[in-house]
Amino acid sequence: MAKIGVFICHCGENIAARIDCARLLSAMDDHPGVSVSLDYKYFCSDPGQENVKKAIRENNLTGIVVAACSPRMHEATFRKACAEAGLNPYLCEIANIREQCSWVHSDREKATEKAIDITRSLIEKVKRNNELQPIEVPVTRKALVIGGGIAGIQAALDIANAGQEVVLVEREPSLGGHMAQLSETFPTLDCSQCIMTPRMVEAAQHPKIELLTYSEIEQVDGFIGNFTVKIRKKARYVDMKTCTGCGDCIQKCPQKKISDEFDCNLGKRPAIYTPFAQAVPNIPVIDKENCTYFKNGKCRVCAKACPIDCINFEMQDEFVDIEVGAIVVATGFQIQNTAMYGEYGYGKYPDVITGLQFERLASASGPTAGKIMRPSDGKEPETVVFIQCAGSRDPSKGVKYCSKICCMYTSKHAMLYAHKVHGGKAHVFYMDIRAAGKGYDEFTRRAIEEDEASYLRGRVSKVWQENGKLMVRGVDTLLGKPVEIAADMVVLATAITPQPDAKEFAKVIGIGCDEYGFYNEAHLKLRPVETATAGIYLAGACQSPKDIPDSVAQASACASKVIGLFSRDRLEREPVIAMNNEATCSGCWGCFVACPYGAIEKKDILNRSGELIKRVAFVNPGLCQGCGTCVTFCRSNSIDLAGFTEKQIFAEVMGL
Amino acid sequence: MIQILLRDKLDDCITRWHAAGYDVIGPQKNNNVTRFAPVEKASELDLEIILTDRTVKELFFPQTEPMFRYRIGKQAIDTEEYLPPGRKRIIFGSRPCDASAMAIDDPLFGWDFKDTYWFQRRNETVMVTIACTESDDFCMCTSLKLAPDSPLGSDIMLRPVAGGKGWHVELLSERGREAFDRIEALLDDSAAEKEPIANVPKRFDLDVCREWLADPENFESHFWKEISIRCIGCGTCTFLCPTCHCFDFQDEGDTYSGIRRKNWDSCSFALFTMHTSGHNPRSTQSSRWRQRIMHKFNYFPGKFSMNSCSGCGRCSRQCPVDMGITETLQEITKTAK
Amino acid sequence: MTEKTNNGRQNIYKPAIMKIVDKRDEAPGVKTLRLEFLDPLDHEMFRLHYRTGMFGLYGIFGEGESTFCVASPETRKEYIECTFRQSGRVTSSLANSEIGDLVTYRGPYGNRFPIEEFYGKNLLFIAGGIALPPTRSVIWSCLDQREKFGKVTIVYGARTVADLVYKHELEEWQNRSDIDLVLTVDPGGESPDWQHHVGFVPTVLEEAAPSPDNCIAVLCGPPIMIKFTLISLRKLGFQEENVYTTLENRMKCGVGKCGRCNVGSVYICKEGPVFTAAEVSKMPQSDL
Amino acid sequence: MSIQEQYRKKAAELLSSGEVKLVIGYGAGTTPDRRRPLFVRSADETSKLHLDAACEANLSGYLVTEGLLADRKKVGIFLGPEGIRSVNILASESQLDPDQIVIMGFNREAESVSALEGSNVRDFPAMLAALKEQAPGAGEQALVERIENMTPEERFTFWQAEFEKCIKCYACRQVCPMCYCRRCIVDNNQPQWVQTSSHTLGNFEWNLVRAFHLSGRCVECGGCDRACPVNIPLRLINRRMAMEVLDAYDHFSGMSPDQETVLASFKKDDPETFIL
Amino acid sequence: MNEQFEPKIVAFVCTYCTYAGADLAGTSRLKYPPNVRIVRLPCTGRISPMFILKALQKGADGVLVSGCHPGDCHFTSGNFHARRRWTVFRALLNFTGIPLDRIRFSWISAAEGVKFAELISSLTDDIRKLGPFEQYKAMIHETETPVSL
Repeated sequence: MAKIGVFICHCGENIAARIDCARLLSAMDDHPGVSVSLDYKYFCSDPGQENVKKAIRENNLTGIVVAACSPRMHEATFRKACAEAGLNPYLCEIANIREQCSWVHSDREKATEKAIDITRSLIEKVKRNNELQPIEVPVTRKALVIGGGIAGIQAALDIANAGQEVVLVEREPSLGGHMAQLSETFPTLDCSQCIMTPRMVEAAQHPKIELLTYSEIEQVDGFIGNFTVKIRKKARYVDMKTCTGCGDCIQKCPQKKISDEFDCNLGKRPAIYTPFAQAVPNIPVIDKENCTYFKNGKCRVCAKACPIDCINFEMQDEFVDIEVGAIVVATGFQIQNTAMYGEYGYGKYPDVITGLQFERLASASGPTAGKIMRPSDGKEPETVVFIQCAGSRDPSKGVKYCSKICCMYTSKHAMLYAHKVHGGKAHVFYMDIRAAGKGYDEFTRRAIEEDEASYLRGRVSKVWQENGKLMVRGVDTLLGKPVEIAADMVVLATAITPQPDAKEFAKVIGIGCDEYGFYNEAHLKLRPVETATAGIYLAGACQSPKDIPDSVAQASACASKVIGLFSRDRLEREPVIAMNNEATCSGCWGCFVACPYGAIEKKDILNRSGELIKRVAFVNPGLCQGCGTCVTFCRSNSIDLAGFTEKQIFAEVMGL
Repeated sequence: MIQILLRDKLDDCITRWHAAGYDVIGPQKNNNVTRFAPVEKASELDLEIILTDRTVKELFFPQTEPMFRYRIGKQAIDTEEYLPPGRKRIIFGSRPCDASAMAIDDPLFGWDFKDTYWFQRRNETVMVTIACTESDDFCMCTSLKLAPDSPLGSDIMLRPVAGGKGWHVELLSERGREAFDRIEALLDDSAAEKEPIANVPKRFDLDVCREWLADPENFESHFWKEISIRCIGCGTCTFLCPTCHCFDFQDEGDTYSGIRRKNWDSCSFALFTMHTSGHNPRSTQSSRWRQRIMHKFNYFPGKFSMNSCSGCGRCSRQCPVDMGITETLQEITKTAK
Repeated sequence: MTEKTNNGRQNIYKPAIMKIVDKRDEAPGVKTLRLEFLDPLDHEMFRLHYRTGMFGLYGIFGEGESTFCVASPETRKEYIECTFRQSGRVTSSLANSEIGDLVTYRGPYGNRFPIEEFYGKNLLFIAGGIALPPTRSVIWSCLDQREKFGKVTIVYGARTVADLVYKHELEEWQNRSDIDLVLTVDPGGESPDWQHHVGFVPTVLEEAAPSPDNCIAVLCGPPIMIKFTLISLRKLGFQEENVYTTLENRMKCGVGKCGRCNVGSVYICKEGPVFTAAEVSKMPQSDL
Repeated sequence: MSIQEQYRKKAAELLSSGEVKLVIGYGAGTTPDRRRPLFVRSADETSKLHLDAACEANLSGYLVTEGLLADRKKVGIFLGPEGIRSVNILASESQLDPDQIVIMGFNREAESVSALEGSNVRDFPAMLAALKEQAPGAGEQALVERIENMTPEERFTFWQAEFEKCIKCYACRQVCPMCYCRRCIVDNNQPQWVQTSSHTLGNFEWNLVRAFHLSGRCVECGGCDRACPVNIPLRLINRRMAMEVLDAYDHFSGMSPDQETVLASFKKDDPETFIL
Repeated sequence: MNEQFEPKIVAFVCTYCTYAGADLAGTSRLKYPPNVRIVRLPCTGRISPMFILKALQKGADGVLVSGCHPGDCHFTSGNFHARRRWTVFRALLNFTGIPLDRIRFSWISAAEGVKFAELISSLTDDIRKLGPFEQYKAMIHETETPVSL
């Protein structure tokens, strides 16, 4: 039988007032396997802990139970004391006789009986505790940041500036993301590109950052500190090493009628192009789909134009494997297609545009060089109607959630319009104005009060064309009257939705996402930048709609998590992890399906001649977080959870 | 003088036995299963059953029996012994095969070391057996050189008289004397024709089988694998066998006290002989079936001069995959010839 | 029914209670416990019945019973020593027991080494690994009446130096002039300061080449070792009738009823565990 | 040609062409009303195969006999709809490769049998879909409802009387194709979750645990019920659990070899009516 | 006068939510009956139906199983798995005659100290009204009784 020490803490009067500690002590004294039982006023005090350590040493104890406050208070304290006395810290259990006994019961007799039961059952548990060693995993000090928008750039820079290596992967030909498309930013109205471009350049030139644009993540394996990532570097057909970015090829390309994605299809671009003038890296790519040579086998005008011969039509996609210790996911968002609002006429009337298209119109580097012009005829619109929540907060047609940034950017649009088109009239249909944020409400007030945007609380029911005007019929719910406005342009504040491939990508990297495809954080309140998969963090709008300051803040938070992780050579984790009995495992893979962390792997058991005998589950200690869901599932009782083994719990229950 | 127990005297008979301090136990159908249980009145008995689903074995060797309770203290262990209830009893209406089976197991439970639980019950029990006048497709006592009216293991033998009005009563042992005396006055001495006993066909040649089994050459024969291929390894045949006697000990209880029990166990179970090292001397179902047959018809007779089988046929009757001793011995008979 | 045949017990399944008075670590996972009877009557029965070679069922209430030999000799019946490897539920509990704890014991059961028949003969003991305990019981039973026997040779091997059990006794035997002790470990199992043989037991035995004349061999070990050692013994000229060994099987009752331990028609628990090699070779080998 | 003849012929072809190494079917039993599992390895033995309404056993359990499919060779087998469902589950739980199984499917009616089209386990989606929609046997359903309508005390008494009879022969487990665990939980003694003694409590625990482990996996072939030597109506528990997973999760076990195990998966909007 | 029946209740709770909620009840000095014995587990996903059976075997008159609200699981989905198991196991218990009034399931967060205290109070009251679980105890008693024949 074991040699158990029981330590009963009076916690001053906190425990002793309601529990007969002397009776508890003598009950424990009589319990089989208890070598020593002591009580003391405050075992958590230094002398109290010394008593514990002394008792462990003198009696060669094989386990201890401290009957005291909640383990959430002092489990760590007493485990440390055990370790200092030479006893494995996991041979310590805490009987919670304060929070869950003395503080909540007034009948001394019954509280004492309960305390005896609790302590006894934990004695039986601790007799079956095993010595455990914290799990150590090495850390590869290199981070992967997926997504080269503002969130990704910020995270990469913060990590790199802390001296750690970063691989920054962007699937478009250039860094920048959505922020590069914006004109001015709220609430300060500073030019988006002016603040963005230096960051892009800094990231590209940073000695600690390896930049992989026009590249995509193919596969992620491994676990915290030890991920292996396969990256596809898509063929650019332009040699990145030699290209100087002179742009001659772009000028000469005969194919100039391709819809420009960066300009939200408001402009045109050639088949060899950079998305925008300030692109980083400033190296063009060939759009294979639209290139005449790839289509017809003839042309090669760009190759002829190139002064240094860096066009290579034979180029193939390349795959690289990299080892990283942490991953920041900053894959951003897309705007929702507004086609489901047939009544708004998007796609039917060229002058019904999205907010992002308006950004391009208002941008100095945009297709109109910053002039607000109607896409249909290039006329300056005299009246513009902005429709908010064109998708957001609409469970029937759009999405249930609020896209968070639309109120602000619509105000900004109204202001930009007022500044650029003197005498122009902006009408904004809104449901609520959500302007929480530093300087935000003031900003919308300015739009209304200084720039005289007319805000109408209500929904738009229909937009139609009449006499060259876009007729907008809505309702002003404050006046309780229908409204009809003849506008020259209608701007829809479309919903922010996850990237189209967000759900599939979540599977690739092994994290969870919600019904829309926004990635799940480990805890919405307390762990908002971590995912349930240790070592993978979330930044920016891939987690939920966010504005720039929030994205940047979250990116920096991610960076601090990564830097924290990289501050050590090895990770130490609580050894509460599952383990599998390979002899009894039948390989039914229920655990594999049930595990929230993908920590179960399939392991081949071979005989001596290398033939497969059977396949069994193997718990990856780096990925397992110790929830025990697999243990409960396992019909043959093959998987068990260290620290809460079947034997321990059985004994605990049978000891009650 | 022929003495007849009339069926309508059965209630009186039971009353007298009760008055003499006997528990009376007989076959009953209860909850979709036929087995032996205490009776108060004759009407509770179901004497038309050819053979109960469950055997009389459980009245001597229960499926699970607490042997003693232990209490683990800090300084001492207390044990409290549980023994059989110690009441005289009459098992009324067992069949000759079941009764024989008890006699067959006596030497096993008594060689050198005597199993108290078995013998106390054996000594307290009077077996009143009813000879069989009917049999079914699985009965095979005659193949075991027993018969539908074998006296082995019985203390009093009842033989049905024609017309079903009662039974010829024959006292077979001293142990049955008191029970017999208690009801002698009830017996009728009018002459009555005995109903002929059942005609149970001989299904295999036991001598041939035993010879074949005794030949060490046949131990590794492919026969065993073939004959047992569909065996699923359950314990039906062993648990329903009146002579199968394997058991296990189990401690059950909580951390501080518990009960050590003697439970039926089965040589069909893969874990029966498994060492903690993982080595299992009888690792395949065919080796386990071989053991069962060998034990019953080769090893046991070698030790105790009796086959460990009384021919009740339950193993074949109840097997979920229609296997059984009969088939195996029939096949051996064929193979050997 | 005689009291005597039931080892003095009405209920053969009821164990005696014994107290652990000493506990030694022998090798990794291998422990020796020395036990003393609490009830003098139980002790008396043990004194009466115990002969070397017999086994017992050692247990802990709540966990069950486990079978192993009595490792102490019949010449020392004040206590019982048992040596076991921690593997299952019962042995783990026994291994975790402390001095002063109570355990259960049933026995002694089984047959014995016919030591009287060994009088005047040379003795060769061969053991491998954890199988020294049964051999050790015979060894001490003979050494305690050393004058009755001729030459005594002990060949003992284990996988590694750490796996050798009873190290202090090996040292004692080493230092005695009336014993030839041959120690060996498997190749690769030696420690830097290992002074003895390196090699498998059969090989080392053949090198030592004890004479089969007037000699009884007692051989205990894992099945594979027994198999090859028997070949070596035959080569050396030993008759199977003069080679004794012990068999182990899973047991529950220990008294020939529960049906587990049979090898062929042989009940290991009653007709064994001690057999001559000649007897073992008659058993169905695949059932071993 | 009767289905028996048709399948004898098919089995003979499969064996003689070497497409399968073994056919598991039914042979004559001890008595005229019994059929027993039959293992046929050569074409000339196929005349021993029977197929008629007496062929009740779900033979799929034999497919997971250790080592049987290890050589990657195919095995032919006679299977009713439940057997096909079991093969689906065994495949979904990685116990066998469904492409190694050549199915000779049959449907059992009151007095006769009819052939089921298809030979791979994926060939029967329509039949399985129809099965899912089909109401269970009326008699059984009535019994389940009778038990449901009892008070808890009556229900407890009912099952206590049933479980009291259990002798822990484990025929229910051994005959069940889903009970393929290398080590059954009842055989784990560290800790001994399920008491192995066959007292009522131990039997109660055993039967509950088995029913739980079969929830969402049982195909209601009735094997356990038929095997039980003391006639415990095990099918009723299994029926009730099948109803539960169908009602709560629209799960009908054995629909395809890719079906997820219902108790290893979840939906965020799974129904919960009872959690406070 | 008979002493009031004091039921024995065993609670299996996850450490992150309900255990913390119980701690909060303590730090808030809420009062509830002392009949419940808590077994702490990492997550409701770790709570096996076997635990409930063993609690009953140990003579529990009632069992409480509790963890984080759906969506709040520290381990993201342990409680979703648990919910399915509970649903199915509960149906099984019900079908075999274990009164569902004796087996409760709840979601109690770390912030719901009041809910914890109230639940324990009402649960204890309810089970006190039901009385001892005599049918189960009779089954336990059988295991401790010598065979009658």
